[in-house]
Amino acid sequence: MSKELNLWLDDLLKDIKIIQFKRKNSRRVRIDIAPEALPALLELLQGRASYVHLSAITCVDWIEDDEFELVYHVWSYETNSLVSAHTRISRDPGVYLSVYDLYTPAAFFERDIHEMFGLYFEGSPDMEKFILTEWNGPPPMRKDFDSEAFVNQTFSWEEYHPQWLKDIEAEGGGITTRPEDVR
Amino acid sequence: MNELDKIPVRQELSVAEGNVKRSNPLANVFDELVRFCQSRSMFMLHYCTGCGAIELPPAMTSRFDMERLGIQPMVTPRQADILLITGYVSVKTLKRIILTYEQMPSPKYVIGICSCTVNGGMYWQSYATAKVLKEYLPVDIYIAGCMPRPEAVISGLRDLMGDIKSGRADNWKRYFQNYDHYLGNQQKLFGEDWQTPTDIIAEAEHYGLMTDQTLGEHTALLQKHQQPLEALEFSLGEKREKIQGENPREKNNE
Amino acid sequence: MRPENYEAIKQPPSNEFELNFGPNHPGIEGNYAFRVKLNGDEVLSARADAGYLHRGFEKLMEGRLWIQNIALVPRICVPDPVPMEVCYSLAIEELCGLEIPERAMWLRVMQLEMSRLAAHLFAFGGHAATTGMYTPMFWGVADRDLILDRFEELTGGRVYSIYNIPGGVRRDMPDGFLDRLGTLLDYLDSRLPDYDSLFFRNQVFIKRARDVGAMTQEQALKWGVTGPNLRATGLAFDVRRDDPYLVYDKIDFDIVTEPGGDALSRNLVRRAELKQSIRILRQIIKHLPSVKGAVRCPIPNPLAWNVPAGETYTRVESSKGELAYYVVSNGGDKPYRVHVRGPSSMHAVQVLEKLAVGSRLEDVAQIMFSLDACPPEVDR
Amino acid sequence: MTALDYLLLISAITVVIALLAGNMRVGGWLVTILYALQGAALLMMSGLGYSTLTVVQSSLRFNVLSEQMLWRFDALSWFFALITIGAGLFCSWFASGEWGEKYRDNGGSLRLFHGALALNVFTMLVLLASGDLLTLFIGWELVSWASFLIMALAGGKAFNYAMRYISYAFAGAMAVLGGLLLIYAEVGSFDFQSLKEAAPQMQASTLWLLVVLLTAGFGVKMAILPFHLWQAKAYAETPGPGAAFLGAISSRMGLFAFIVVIVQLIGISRLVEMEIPYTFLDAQDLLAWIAVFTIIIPTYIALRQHDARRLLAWHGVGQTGYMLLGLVIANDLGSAGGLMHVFNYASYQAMLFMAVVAVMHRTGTSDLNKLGGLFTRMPLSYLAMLIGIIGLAGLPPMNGFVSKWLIYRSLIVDGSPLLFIAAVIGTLGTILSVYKLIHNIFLGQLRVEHAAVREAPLSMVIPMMLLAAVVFVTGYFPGLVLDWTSAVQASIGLPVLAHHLGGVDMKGGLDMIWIVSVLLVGFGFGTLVFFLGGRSKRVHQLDNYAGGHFLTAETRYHYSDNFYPGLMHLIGPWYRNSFEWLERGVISAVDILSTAMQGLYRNAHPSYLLLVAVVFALSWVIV
Amino acid sequence: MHFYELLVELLLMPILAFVIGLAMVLMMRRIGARIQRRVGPPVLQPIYDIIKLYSKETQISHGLMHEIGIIMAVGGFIAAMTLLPVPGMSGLTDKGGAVTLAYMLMIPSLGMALGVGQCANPNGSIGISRALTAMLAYDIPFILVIFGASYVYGTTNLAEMVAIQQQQDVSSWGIVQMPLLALTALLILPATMGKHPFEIYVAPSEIATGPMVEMSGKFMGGLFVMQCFQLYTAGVIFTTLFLGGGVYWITFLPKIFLVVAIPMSVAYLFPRYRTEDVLRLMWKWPMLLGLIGLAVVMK
Repeated sequence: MSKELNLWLDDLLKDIKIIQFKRKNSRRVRIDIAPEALPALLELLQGRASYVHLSAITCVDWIEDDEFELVYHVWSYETNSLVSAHTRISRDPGVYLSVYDLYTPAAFFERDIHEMFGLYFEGSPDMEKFILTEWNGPPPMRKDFDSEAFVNQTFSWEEYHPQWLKDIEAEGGGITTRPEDVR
Repeated sequence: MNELDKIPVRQELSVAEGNVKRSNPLANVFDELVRFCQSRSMFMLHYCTGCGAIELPPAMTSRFDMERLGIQPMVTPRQADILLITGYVSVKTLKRIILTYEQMPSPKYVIGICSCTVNGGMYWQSYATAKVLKEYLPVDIYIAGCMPRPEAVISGLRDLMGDIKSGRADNWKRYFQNYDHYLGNQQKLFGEDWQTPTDIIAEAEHYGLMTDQTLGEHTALLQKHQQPLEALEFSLGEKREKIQGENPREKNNE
Repeated sequence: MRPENYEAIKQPPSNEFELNFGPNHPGIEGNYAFRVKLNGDEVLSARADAGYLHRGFEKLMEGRLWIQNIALVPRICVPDPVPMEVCYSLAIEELCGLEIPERAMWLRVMQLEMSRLAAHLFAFGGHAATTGMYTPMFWGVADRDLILDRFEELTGGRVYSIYNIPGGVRRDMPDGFLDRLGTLLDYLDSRLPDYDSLFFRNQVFIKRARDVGAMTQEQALKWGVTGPNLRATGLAFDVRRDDPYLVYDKIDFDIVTEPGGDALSRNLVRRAELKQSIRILRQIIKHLPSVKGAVRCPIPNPLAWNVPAGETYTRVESSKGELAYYVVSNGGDKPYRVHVRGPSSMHAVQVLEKLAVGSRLEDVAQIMFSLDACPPEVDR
Repeated sequence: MTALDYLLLISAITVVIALLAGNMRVGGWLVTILYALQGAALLMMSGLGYSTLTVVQSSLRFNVLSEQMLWRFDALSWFFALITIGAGLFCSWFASGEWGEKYRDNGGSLRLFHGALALNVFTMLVLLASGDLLTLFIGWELVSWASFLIMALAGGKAFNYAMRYISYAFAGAMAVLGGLLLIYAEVGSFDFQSLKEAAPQMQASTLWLLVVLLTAGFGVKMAILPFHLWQAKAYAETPGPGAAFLGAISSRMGLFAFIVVIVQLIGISRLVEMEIPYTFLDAQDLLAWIAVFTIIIPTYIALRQHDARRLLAWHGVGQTGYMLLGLVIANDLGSAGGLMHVFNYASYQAMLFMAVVAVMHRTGTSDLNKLGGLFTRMPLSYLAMLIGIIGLAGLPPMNGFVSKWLIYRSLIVDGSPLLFIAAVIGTLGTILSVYKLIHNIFLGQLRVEHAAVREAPLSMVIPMMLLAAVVFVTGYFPGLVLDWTSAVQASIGLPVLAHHLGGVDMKGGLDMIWIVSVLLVGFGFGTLVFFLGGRSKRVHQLDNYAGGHFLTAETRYHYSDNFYPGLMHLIGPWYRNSFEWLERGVISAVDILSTAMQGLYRNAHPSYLLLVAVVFALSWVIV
Repeated sequence: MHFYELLVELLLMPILAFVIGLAMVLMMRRIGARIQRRVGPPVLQPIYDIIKLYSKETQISHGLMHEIGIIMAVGGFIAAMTLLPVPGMSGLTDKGGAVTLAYMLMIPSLGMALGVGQCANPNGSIGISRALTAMLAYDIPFILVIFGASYVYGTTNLAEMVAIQQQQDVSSWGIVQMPLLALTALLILPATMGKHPFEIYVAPSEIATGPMVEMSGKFMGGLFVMQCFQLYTAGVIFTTLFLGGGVYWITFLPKIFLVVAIPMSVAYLFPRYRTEDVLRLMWKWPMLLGLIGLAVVMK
C-alpha cells in the first residue's frame, strides 16, 4: 500500500514541470521548487498525500549566491517517507510566506529563522524575538556575522599567565606557550 | 619534585577580614561557633544555569547524599547561601545570575562549576556566552572539569566548608567593597543603563562595607540611570511628597 | 526588564496577575522560563521564554572541523546526549557514503538504549517532584547513576561520552562488560515493581496526573508532537521502527501506546519503554558476542577531512522524541550548515503554551515535566 | 425630669441642631459634643448596667385606647443604648473632619447626613425605651424610616437598595403588627407584664403563630436567613461612616425586640416545649438552626465579594447569627456570649468600616482588586483594621474571642455538636475572608498610583484608635462587659453568668488576663529571639523573587482576585443564588397578584361582578 | 510561692518544647532520608541550620509587618506552649482549655500570613491562601475531635483530661474510650503538621515554596523555630487527648515521638493533593468517622 502511494507520488511529481524531483532512497525525496510554488506543493503534500508532520524548516545562508535556501522537511505517517522541499529566495529583502496555516509547528521554526537569519515570514503568528531577546547585534547565523571577532571584541579572557606561573618560570620551569598560540 | 605540586591551588588575594581575631576571647569562641554552623549548613540555590547541573541531582540524591554535609537545595535566592554556577553562562542568564546573587543574603558564596566558568570552555567562540565569570561576580571556588563528577562537586563543597570554617571565604565582601569594578564589567557587557533592583550601595552602607573602591565612575553612571528604589518605609505624614518632589527623574522630565 | 520600566506607569485595574516560572524555579526543567498570567489559579495566558542556554551551537559548528563537532553535539541535550552523537555521525557517514561495521552498529544501539534508560529514569524523578513526591526522584537518580557507571566503563565519560565518531565507535567494550550490564538490567528489573507501587500505581499521583495537559491525537499531530508524547495519544509511531536506522530492524521490540494523551499516559508510556529498552538490551547482550569484526571503518585523516558536498537529513528517536540533523556540506573541512531539530523545540514552546492555557497553576510544572521538555534543545 | 427624659431630650435636640448646623464647619463637632452629652445622660443611669438600679421611667406617658403608653429604661435598654450612642458618637466624630468636607465638596448634603444619623440615634433610643408593645411598635416603625433615610442619602444605586430595604421592612412591620394584634386578642393588653403572665397558658398553636410572626418580623431587621438579602448592599452603599453606624448597631434593634418579646416575655423554656411534629426538633432548635445558617451562608457569600464594604456588610449579616445563637441557647454562657457579642461586634465592625472608609477617602475606591500595599502608607488605618479583623475572626487577644468562646463553650455544655461545628465553620470562613480583606487592601504590592497616598487625617484616625483600644481592653478585661451582660441577664430573667474581671469562673473556664498577658510576653520573647539575628535591611518591593526575572512597576504582581480558588473549585458550584431566585419568585407572584387586583378594579364590569355574586349566592344556597 | 513556680513553668515549657521540637525535626529528616535510601543529616543539623540562619549578615526585610509577622509567629507559639500540659507542669491549662488552645494556635498562622503578605510576592500570597484553605479543611474535624473529647471528659481543661485518663490503666485512655475520634485525629495529623500529602501550601514546584519565598536569614530561622513548635504541638495534643497524656517524661516522650513519627513515615510516599482534593478528603472521611465516633460517645 505504502509502496504504491510512493510510486504514485513519484509519478505525479515527476510530471510537474516547475520542480526538480530526486528520490534518494525509499524514504527520502528531495524536491527543488520555485518559491512561488512551494506553498502549493506543501498544500498538495499535506492535503492529498498525508504528509502531515512538518519535521523541520531549515534555512541555509548561501552568501555567495546572495540567497537563502529554505528546506521544508515533511513526513508522512502513512507512507513513512520524508519529503525535503528546497526553495531559494533572495537574501535581500529576505521576506517569504509563512506556512503556518498548513503546519502549526512552522510558527516555531519561522520565528527561529527570523531571529537567527533575519528572514521575515509574512503571515506567521509571532515574529517576536524568542531566544535572542536581549541581543542587539545582527542576526548571528548569517554567514557575514563573525562570531569569533565579536567575542574577541566583547569579552576579555582569563589570564593564563598568572604570577605564580611566572615565578615557576623564573626558576626555569613551567608551561611554555608558543608565541603563535598566545591569543 | 613534580612542578605541578608547586602550583598553589588557592590564590591568596588579600588578608581575609573575616579572619581577624577579636580581642574578647568569648567573642572569638562565638565567632568560631557561628562559622562552624555556617559551614555545616549550606543551602544551595536551585538554579540550573548550565549543563553541569546534570551532575547535581546525583550529588544530592541517594548515592552521594549531600544532606550528610548539611547541604540542601533551596528554591529562592533569599534562602540560599551558595550559588552554583553550573557551566557556561549565556549573557541572558548572566543578568539573572547577577540579580539572583545580589538578592542572596550574605555571607554568600559563588562556586563556578565546569571549565566554562573559568574561561568560556569549549564555547570560547560563542557570541552568546560570557567567558570569565569572576569578572562579574566574586567567585569563591572553581571546580574544573567538563563536567565535574559528583565526587568532585562534593570535594569542592568540602573545600568551601573548610574555608568558611576558617573564615577565609569572604569573597562576598569583595563584591561590596569593589562594587565599582564589578559594575563596570557588567556595564561593559550589558550596556550602560544596566541596573538591578537591589541597591548594593545602600546595602554596603548599611552593613559598613563601604570602601573607596565601592563608588566610582561606574556607580555614578548607574545612579544617573537608576530610579532609586528606596524601601517603602511607612510614613504618617507629608514626608512622601517631599521625596516625590526631589525625584530626579521628574526634574528631567521638566 | 528594561531599567526605564521602574518608572511609574499606571497599572491597569485587572484581575490578572503574573507569575514567572523560571529560570530560577523548581517547577521548570533546566534553565528556561515560562511566564503565565493567572486569575486565581487558572492560567489565562502563557508565554515561553528561552535563550538562557543559548550558545549558538549551529554557529559554533560552522567554525569547527567535522570531527571537532563530535565533542560539541552531545552538549545540546544534557540528559540524553547519546542520540545527538549518533545522529550527527550518521549524517556524516551518509554524506561520505561510509559503511560502518555491524559491530559498531550494535554498540551504538546498546549505547542509545542505555541512554534512553537513564533519561527516562531521570524524567520520572522530575515528574514526581513536580507533584511533591521526592522519593522516586531520589531512587530514580540513584539508579540512573548505576547506568552512568556502565557508561563510564564503556566510554570513559559519565555523561558526555563522545563515543561515536563518524565511521563507528571509538573503541570496543571492555571484557566482561556485557555480564555487568546484564546484572544491572536484572537489578533494574527487580526495582521496577518498587517503582510501580511507589509511583506509577500511587492513587494520589494518578489523581494528580490524570487529565492534566491532555491532548487528542489530532491535536498532537497538528502541533508536531513526537516521541513518547505522541505515543501517549495512541499513535504507534517510532522512528526506530518506521524510519529504521542502525540495526533496529533486526531487533524485536514493541511500540507502546496509551490512549489518554494526558500526563499520566505520557508517564506510563515512559514506564513501558523502560521495559522495552531493557528487552532490547537483553537481546543485544545475547546477540553482540556473535557479531565479530572491527568497531569502526577506515576514515581519512580527521584533521584534514573534506566531506563531500551535499546535504542530508538524518533522524533518530531520542528519549524525548524525533531528533533530526540537517547537515549541509560544501566540500570543505567544516560543515557549511548544521540544523538541529530537537524534539523539545515543539514540546517546550508551542505545545506547552497551548496545554498550559486553561490549566491550573498546580499543573503547569507537571505538564512541562510530563512532556519531558529539554530546554537546551530549544536554545541550542 | 428623669435621666431618661434628659437623654431623649438631648437626642431630639441633636437632631434639630444637626439639621440646622450640619452644613457648617463646626456643625459636625457640635453634634459630636451633643452625642457625648447623650452619653453623659446615659451614664447617669449607669446603675442599670450594674444591677444596682432596675428601671428608670420616663415622665412622658399618655393613654391610648385605655392602654397606657410608657417609656422606660432597664438594663437591656441601657446596654443597647450604650452601644447606640457610642456608635453615633464615633461615627459623627469620624464624619466631622475632612471626610465631611470632602463629602460636601462632592455634592453631598452634610446637613442631611448628620440629621439622618442623629435621627437614627433618636429613634433607636425611643425604641429602646419602649415600655409596652405599642410603644415598641411605634419605635420600630420610626427606626425603619430613619434607617431608610440614611441609606437612601447617596441616591442612585443606594436608593434602589434602600427601596428594597423598605419593602422588606414593611412586610416585617406587617408581620409584627399581626403578632401584636394576636397578642392583644389573646391577652387583651399591650402591657409587657400581662403578656409575660399569659404566655405560659397560651395554646401551642397560637404560640407558634405568634413566634413565627414576631420572629419573622423582627428577623427582617436582623436579616436572619430567609430575609438576609437586603442588608449587605443597603449598608454597603450608605455613605461613609453611616455604613459604620448602621453596620454596628442598626440591625441590632431587631435583636433587641426579639430579646424583649421572645426571650424575656415568652421565654425560651416555653419554646423548648413547642415540638415540631414528626421531627425531633422543637422551636428552640429551629431558631438555633436558623441562626447557624445565618452564620454560615452570609459568611461564605462574603468570601466571594471583592468590594471591601460589601464584604464587611455580609459579615455583619453573618455575625448576627452568633448573637441569635447564643441567646437562643439561653444558658448562662450562651446568652452572655450573645449579648457580649452585640457589644464586641459593634466595636470592631464600626472600626473596620471606618478603616475601609478611610482607605476610600484617600484612594477613592473600595474595590479589593484595585488596592494593595497600603500598609506603608496608612499604618494606623492598618492597625485599626488588623485589630478589627482579629476581633471579627474571633482570635485572642481581642474581645471577639471572648464572646465566641462563650458561645462555643455553651454549645459544648449544651451538648450540641452539630451547632458547634456549624459555628466553627462560620468562624473559619470569617478568618479566610478577613485575611483576604486585609491582604488585598494593606499588604502585597503597592500600586503605583497609590505611591503618594497619606495616612487618613486625625479626625478619622482618633475614633478608630479609640475603638481599637475598646476592642483590646474589653478583650483583656472581658469582665468589664460581662458585668453589663450579667445585669441584662438578671433583668430579663436568664441565668446569670459567674464571672470575674478576666473571664469566666467555671471548670475549664477562661482567664483572659492570663492568656493575653502570656501572649504579650510571648510576643516579647519572640521579639527577643528576632533581635538575636542581625540588623535587618529594608528593601524595595520590586527587589523580590520572580523566578529570577526582573520585576517592573507595571507588572501586576499582586494576588487579589479569586483569592481562594481551591476552595471555590469545591464549593463554588454550591453558590446558586437560591435566595435571590426565591426573592424574585415572590416578587413575580406579588406582581401578578397585584396586576390581577388592579385589573379587577380598573376593568371591573358590573356584569362580571354580578356573575360572581350570583355564583357565590347559588353555591351558598346549594351547599 | 505558687506564683513563682508558675512563672518558672511558663518559662520552662516553651524551652522544652523547642528542644523536643528540634529532635522531632531531626527525626523527620532522618525518616525521610531512610525512605529515600540515603544517610540523612547529622544529629545536630537542625540547630546548625537555625544558628546559621540567625547569624546571616544580611537580613532582608520587606517592611515592618514582615518583621512583626515573624515575631507574632514565634511569640504566638511560645505563648501557646504554656497551654499544653507536660509531665509535672500544667502551666496555664486551667486558665484556658482546648478551645482556647485551638484558637491560640491560629495566632502564629495569622502572624505568618500577615508577614508574608507584606512581602508583596504572589507566590507567598498563594501559599497563604492555600494554607488557610487547608486550615478550613482540617480544623473542622479537629474541632469535632476537641468537642468529643471535651464532652467525654466533661471538661475542656487539658490537664484535667490527663488526670482523668490516668485514673486507671490503659483502659481509661482516650484511644480506648473513643477509638473512632482518635482515628479521626490521626487522619488529620499530617494536615495539621502540613506534611505530605497535604503539603499544598509550600509546593516548591508550583509556587516556589509559598510563604517562605521571601524569607531569609532570621526570618527563615523564625519559621524553622516555628516548625519545631508545630511538630511538638501536634504530638502533645494528640497524646493528651488520646494517649493518656504525660505523667512521667519517660513514658511521655516515646508517646509524642511515636505520634509524630506515624504521619512522617507515610509522608514521603505521597505526592501532594490539590487544594480542593484536600478539602474533599478532609470533609469526607475524617468528618464521617468523627461524626460516627461522636454519636457513639454521646449515645
